[in-house]
Amino acid sequence: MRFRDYLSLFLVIILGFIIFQAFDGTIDNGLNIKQFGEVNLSERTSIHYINKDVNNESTQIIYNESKNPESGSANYVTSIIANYRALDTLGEITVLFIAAAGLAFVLGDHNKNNAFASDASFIVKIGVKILFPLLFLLGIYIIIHGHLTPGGGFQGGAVIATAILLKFLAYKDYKLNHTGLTILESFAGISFLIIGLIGLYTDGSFLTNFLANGTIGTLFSAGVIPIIYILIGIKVGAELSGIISNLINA
Amino acid sequence: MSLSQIIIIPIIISIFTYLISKKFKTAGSLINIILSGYILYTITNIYGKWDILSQSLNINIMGNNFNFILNNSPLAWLLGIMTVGSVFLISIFSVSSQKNINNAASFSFLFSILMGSILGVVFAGDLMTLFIFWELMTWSSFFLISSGKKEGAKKASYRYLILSTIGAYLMITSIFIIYSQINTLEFTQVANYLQSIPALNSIILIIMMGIPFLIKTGVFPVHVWVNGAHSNAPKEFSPFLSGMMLKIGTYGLMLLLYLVPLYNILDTSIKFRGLPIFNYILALFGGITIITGTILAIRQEDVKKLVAFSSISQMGYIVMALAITTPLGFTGGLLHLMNHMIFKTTIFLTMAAVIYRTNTTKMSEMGGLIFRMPVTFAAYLTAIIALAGIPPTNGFISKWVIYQALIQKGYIFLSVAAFFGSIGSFMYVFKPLSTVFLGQLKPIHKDIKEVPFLMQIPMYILMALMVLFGVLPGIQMNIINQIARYLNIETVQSTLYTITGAYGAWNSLIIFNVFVGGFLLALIIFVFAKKSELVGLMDTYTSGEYMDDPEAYHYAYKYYRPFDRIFDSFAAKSLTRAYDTFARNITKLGNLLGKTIVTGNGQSYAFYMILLMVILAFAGWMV
Amino acid sequence: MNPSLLIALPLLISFTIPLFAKLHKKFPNILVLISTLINVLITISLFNTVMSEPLVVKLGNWNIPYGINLYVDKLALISLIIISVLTFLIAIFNLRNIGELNQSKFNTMFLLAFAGINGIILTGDIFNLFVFIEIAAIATYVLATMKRKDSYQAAFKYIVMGSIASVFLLMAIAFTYSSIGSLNMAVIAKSAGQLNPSLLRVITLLLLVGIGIEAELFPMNLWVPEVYSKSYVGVTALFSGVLSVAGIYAMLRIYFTIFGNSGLYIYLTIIGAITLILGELIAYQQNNIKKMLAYSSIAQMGLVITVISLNSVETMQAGLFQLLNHSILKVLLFISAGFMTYAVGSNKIKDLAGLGKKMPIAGLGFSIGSLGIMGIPFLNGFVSKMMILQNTLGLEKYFITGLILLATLIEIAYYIKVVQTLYFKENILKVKQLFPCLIPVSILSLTAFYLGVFPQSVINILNQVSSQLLDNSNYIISILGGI
Amino acid sequence: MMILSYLLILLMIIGALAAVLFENLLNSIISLGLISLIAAALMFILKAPDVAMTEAIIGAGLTTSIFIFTLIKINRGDSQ
Amino acid sequence: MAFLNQWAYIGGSIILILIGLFGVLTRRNLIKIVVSIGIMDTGVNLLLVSLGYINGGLAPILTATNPTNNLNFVDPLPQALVLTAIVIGVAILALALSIVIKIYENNNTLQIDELRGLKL
Repeated sequence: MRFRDYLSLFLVIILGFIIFQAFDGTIDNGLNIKQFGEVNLSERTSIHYINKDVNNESTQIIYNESKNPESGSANYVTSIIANYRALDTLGEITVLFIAAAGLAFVLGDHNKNNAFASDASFIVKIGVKILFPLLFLLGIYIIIHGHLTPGGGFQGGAVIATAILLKFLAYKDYKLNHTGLTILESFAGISFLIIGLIGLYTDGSFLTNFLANGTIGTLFSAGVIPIIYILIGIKVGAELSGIISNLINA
Repeated sequence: MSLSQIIIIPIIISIFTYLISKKFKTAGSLINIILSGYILYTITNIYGKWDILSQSLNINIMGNNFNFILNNSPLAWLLGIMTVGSVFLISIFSVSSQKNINNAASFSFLFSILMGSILGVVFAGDLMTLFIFWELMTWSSFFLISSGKKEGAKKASYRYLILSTIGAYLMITSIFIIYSQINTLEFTQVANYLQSIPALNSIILIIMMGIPFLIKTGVFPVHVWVNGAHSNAPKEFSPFLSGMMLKIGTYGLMLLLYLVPLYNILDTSIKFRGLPIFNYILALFGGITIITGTILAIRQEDVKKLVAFSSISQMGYIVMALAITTPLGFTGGLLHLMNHMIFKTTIFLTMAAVIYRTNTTKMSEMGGLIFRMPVTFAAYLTAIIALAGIPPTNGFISKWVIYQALIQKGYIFLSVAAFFGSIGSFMYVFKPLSTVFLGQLKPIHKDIKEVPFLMQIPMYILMALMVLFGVLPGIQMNIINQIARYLNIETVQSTLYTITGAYGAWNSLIIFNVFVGGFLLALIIFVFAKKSELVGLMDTYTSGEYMDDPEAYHYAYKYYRPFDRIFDSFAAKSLTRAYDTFARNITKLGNLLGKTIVTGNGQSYAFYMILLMVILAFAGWMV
Repeated sequence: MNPSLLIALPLLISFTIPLFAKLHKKFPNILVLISTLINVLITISLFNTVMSEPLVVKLGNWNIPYGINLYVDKLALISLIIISVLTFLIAIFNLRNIGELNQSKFNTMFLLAFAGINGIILTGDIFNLFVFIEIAAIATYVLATMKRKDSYQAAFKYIVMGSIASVFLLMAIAFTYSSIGSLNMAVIAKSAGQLNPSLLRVITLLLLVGIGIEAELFPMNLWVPEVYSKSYVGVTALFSGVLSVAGIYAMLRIYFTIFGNSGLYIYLTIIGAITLILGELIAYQQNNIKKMLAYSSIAQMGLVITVISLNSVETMQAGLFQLLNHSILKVLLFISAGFMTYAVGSNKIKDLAGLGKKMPIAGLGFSIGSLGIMGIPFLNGFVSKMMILQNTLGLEKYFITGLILLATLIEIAYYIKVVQTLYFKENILKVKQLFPCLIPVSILSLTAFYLGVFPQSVINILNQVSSQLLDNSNYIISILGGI
Repeated sequence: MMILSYLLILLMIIGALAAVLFENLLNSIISLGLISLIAAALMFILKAPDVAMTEAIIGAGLTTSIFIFTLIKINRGDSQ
Repeated sequence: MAFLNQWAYIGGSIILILIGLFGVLTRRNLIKIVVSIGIMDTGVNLLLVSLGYINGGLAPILTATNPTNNLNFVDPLPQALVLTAIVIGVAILALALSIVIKIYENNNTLQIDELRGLKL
């Protein structure tokens, strides 16, 4: 290791001490970072997300029974991502869009030679033949049940991208239709924004959940959340697989 | 007739001047003639109407409501009319002299802006107005200088700008310090404030405010810009630069010396022969300036450089005289200020005429132009007679008064400096006379003609003025006494042609008659005596030696060599080099920093980032 | 008009660009023009509303502290107007035929960066701020590689520093949320006073680094000169004139509105002073014009931060006015310099000799820009410089005044060299014919003159802005209601 | 359960050190994937199934594969 | 044990971040630098999640087994944030890697000492 390395090590350690200064909750002067596991939800914002009483008054929410709860998603994380803090998600998919487009731009012209010298073995091909549709379906399932079970647009999209990745691994000259990908991405993004703008038009506020929420816990519930998640799924899947194919064919 | 017009109109007009003279080269100068003529008329009209405050432009600066206060005082009037007059003459001159140069448009554009801003400076009624127009003046003159053809123009103007900017920043700092105390910048109130606070503080403030004026005046430690700027500026601009711009600095000094009476502030502190030490130091600087300017002027081979240094030394006279705050000193300073403006403008105009014809400024490349350009010669002769201070021209009178003032106070060193200066001025003005005009005509200059009539007009006017003021100094004394009364200084008593000094009076009529008689006598002798015969200029006898550099054998080359040898060691240590080294060191420092910090290695950048966090964290704990 | 459109429409249009990029070579560029123009109109339409009272917009109709909210007050509105107008002008500049550049991708990124910058200004939620900073950052990472070939290394440095910064930002957000329990800036501002001081110090330090990247503060700005000099001029102008404004805005929000704790301003003062002096000294000996401008804008950022951190209404207003002038003039400088460098095909200052006569408009633009920055009377730079001097002296901060004067002197020294080279030298190069640069240059120059002669209208607004910035109570009240 | 999580954290830190200190690129990439995987497990223990899923798929799966593709590109460049 | 119980997750994730930072500061290979950035991202994500944990809390999803909202759920908000953060992180990584590839194509090396970054 060079001298610089030792210096940096020293510096990083000091930085660590500085950061740990943030945790000295021992002397109780003012607000501190809560100890691990000692969080009291009632003094945090998210209690309202859990009780779903941000706008309307607090009521007991019961799985499969209570009708039209606020942002009626059984998965609280989903309801936060796709509804309470939808703007973050919009920004997030924008970031992904930028990354995909940027990567395509940086790596420049496609359809040079593939990363892999030769096809994979016969076994792998068969395996992929079987696995690909299953993974694809799994992805779609995760996307659609995003508001009920763990997972959602991102995870499902990623799964779909993984399926595509398998294709690439198996077949040396497997190609994706990039114009199709672009159209998918743009379509998903545009319709996300249009949903938001419809909300602006109907309820006078951008990204409003303007559909009926239905019974919590059922498939057709939670208003626009499933739609948004499907769009996110399409976009994430398209972009991730675009990234992969660009990397492989660059 | 409000003062604001005569300041704003030139600045507005200048744009149209530019646009028009883009098309027609000479139009710019013509417009400037009309403009300055109009303003000349206006200013002559407002003579005597002192103290008409016109708070015209209500521009809002620094977020708090501020309006330009313009104030018409005799002093301002004097400088204003000098400015406009010289602009008028120079525009007449440059109508025909600028036919064949390509940046005529920008010249007339900047020139009229410059006129407007100088008028703004002199008529300013408060410090902020003064400062704003001061800056405008600096910048427009900077661009004028750097539009000079010569190679040194850029460097010289650069030096000029940097020095002026340093000065301007000191000035604005002190202005704002004053402003934060009393919420006004009107001259008289500032003067009262400066007298009310402890002497030390007010001295600091005054020094900060005075340095830009010293820089513009070209006093000794900060004179480095003058010669470069004068010699490299466009030939039409150097007359104005030397004749007027330097005087504006003096105007500022006068404000400090008389409007903010330093002797009131410094009465408490130490004195030197009844003169506050501060004033004495200023006068001392004036004396040093005289000597430096003289010595350096004598060494020059380039005629414009020579005249530039001569104006440095002449400004030394003015500063010295003004610094001795006696009535005589004041009078002498102002007289010399006007006269120097007149004859220095003349000299530079004649030089411009010579350059216009010969396209060179090296004295050793000219000679014998008297046969071709008699009018120019006459003008130059009169001017140098005035500069050397020989009756019956105006130059003598002002120097006489200054000597009176010096002797009255009995300042040995200053008197020595003054006498040295005037002896030296004989030497350095005689050099161009004999080398440029006298001697024999160079073969290459066989067929040059006298400059066109338009360029002669200003010379005639100036010659007339020099003799007129030489004979009737009372004309100048009149306005000077008004100024003295305005600044409540006791006046020097004088009639139309007499001035009463400390030791006896000066009567110019008698002297004039004597000189006319002498002149006639000389003329008769010259006509009837036997003429000398001419030999070829270049057939120097070298006994078969190969002559590698014929110029070196020209009699104009190293004209005063024996004299110069005395001062070689002195001239060797030039302040200019010191300033340049400083600038180079700044570059080196920047280079070093760049190399050490901006290494081009992203990791070290991140490293600095973390380092900064750590440092700041500790700083936070300290505080 | 609803401010959320300021974010939504650019995003929408930038998503559509890839679809229609095939139609015509200039089509994406036209779309960018339209979008920025729309934003200009929206911001101007907001003017009267905001001047009367700040505008708070709920997103998704969720009650304020729980959902995300946008917040537009005078400061935000001014920044928005600056940003959208300047971006519009830069977009006009981009209309020029720019060689092999991939128009579709370039304009998409440009517009996305614009959207991200708008989001930085608008948002009232600290995590949302992070997201938008990331959008702007990543879009600019891509833009930084536009010149192909030699720009990749610069971009990589930018990415490395940027991702460290984003990690720190995220940590700061995590600490904040865990201690205060909300992400809404107003709520944080309300209870920031009760924060454990050492925790507060750590959080602000992390945020300082996280945002200093965008605000071009030393040493987070060390990527700037390389990226500037290696990337395309339109991008550089965006960085220096627009992104830096957003960075400073975020800095102001964090340090003055959210953690309005005067004990922390010493950080800003130190950093600002270092940035100022280093920037000027390094810029002084550059022979590459784009690098010179880059270092000069670094120094300007340092100046602004130094002045602002003195924590009084007057200095704040002076600093904001300086920021406004700097962004106008710097965009003017970059655009005109861009035209000239494009014409001669070189970035060396000495190669620009005599271009002032060959390209009168660009030359005039450059000289007005530099004269403004140097502070000639009747140009906006003069006014802000005077304000800065007066107010720093008024606070009797003589040392800082001295620093600022020294820096300005050096600045004049190197700018004037360029102007002299432009005008007082003869050039031998053949100059290519160009797309007329009249529109952006003339608009910017006229603005500079206008602000120089009649600054009062702007200064009045800035005065209210700075008094609002210095006590965050009205921010809290206008968002959370009278609590 | 707790003990398991502590072990995992320890393992994760070791993996991180390995990833930073290994000279071989492939090893460090693999250990990065390992870190993400452990992190996913920890997140699952912390009752964050969504995040765990995402971290597992994107962090461990896609990121690693992207790295490996990059590596392949570069090695191919070596061979050429 | 109580100490571990309190500090294991938070300390571990912060140590992870610091290790990544160390890597960024010292590794001489561009890909290693990107790897270190990835480590930092993982660490900060884990930190966010662990700051939202509640002892004995449930996963923040209403299911048939834990059907009502007044059960003890862990804080869902940090998890939402982390989802966003992960995606952003992978985006940055992909971009950085593509640039690395380009740098390699141009300079044929990844050692940061051999890359002539432009000075000043």
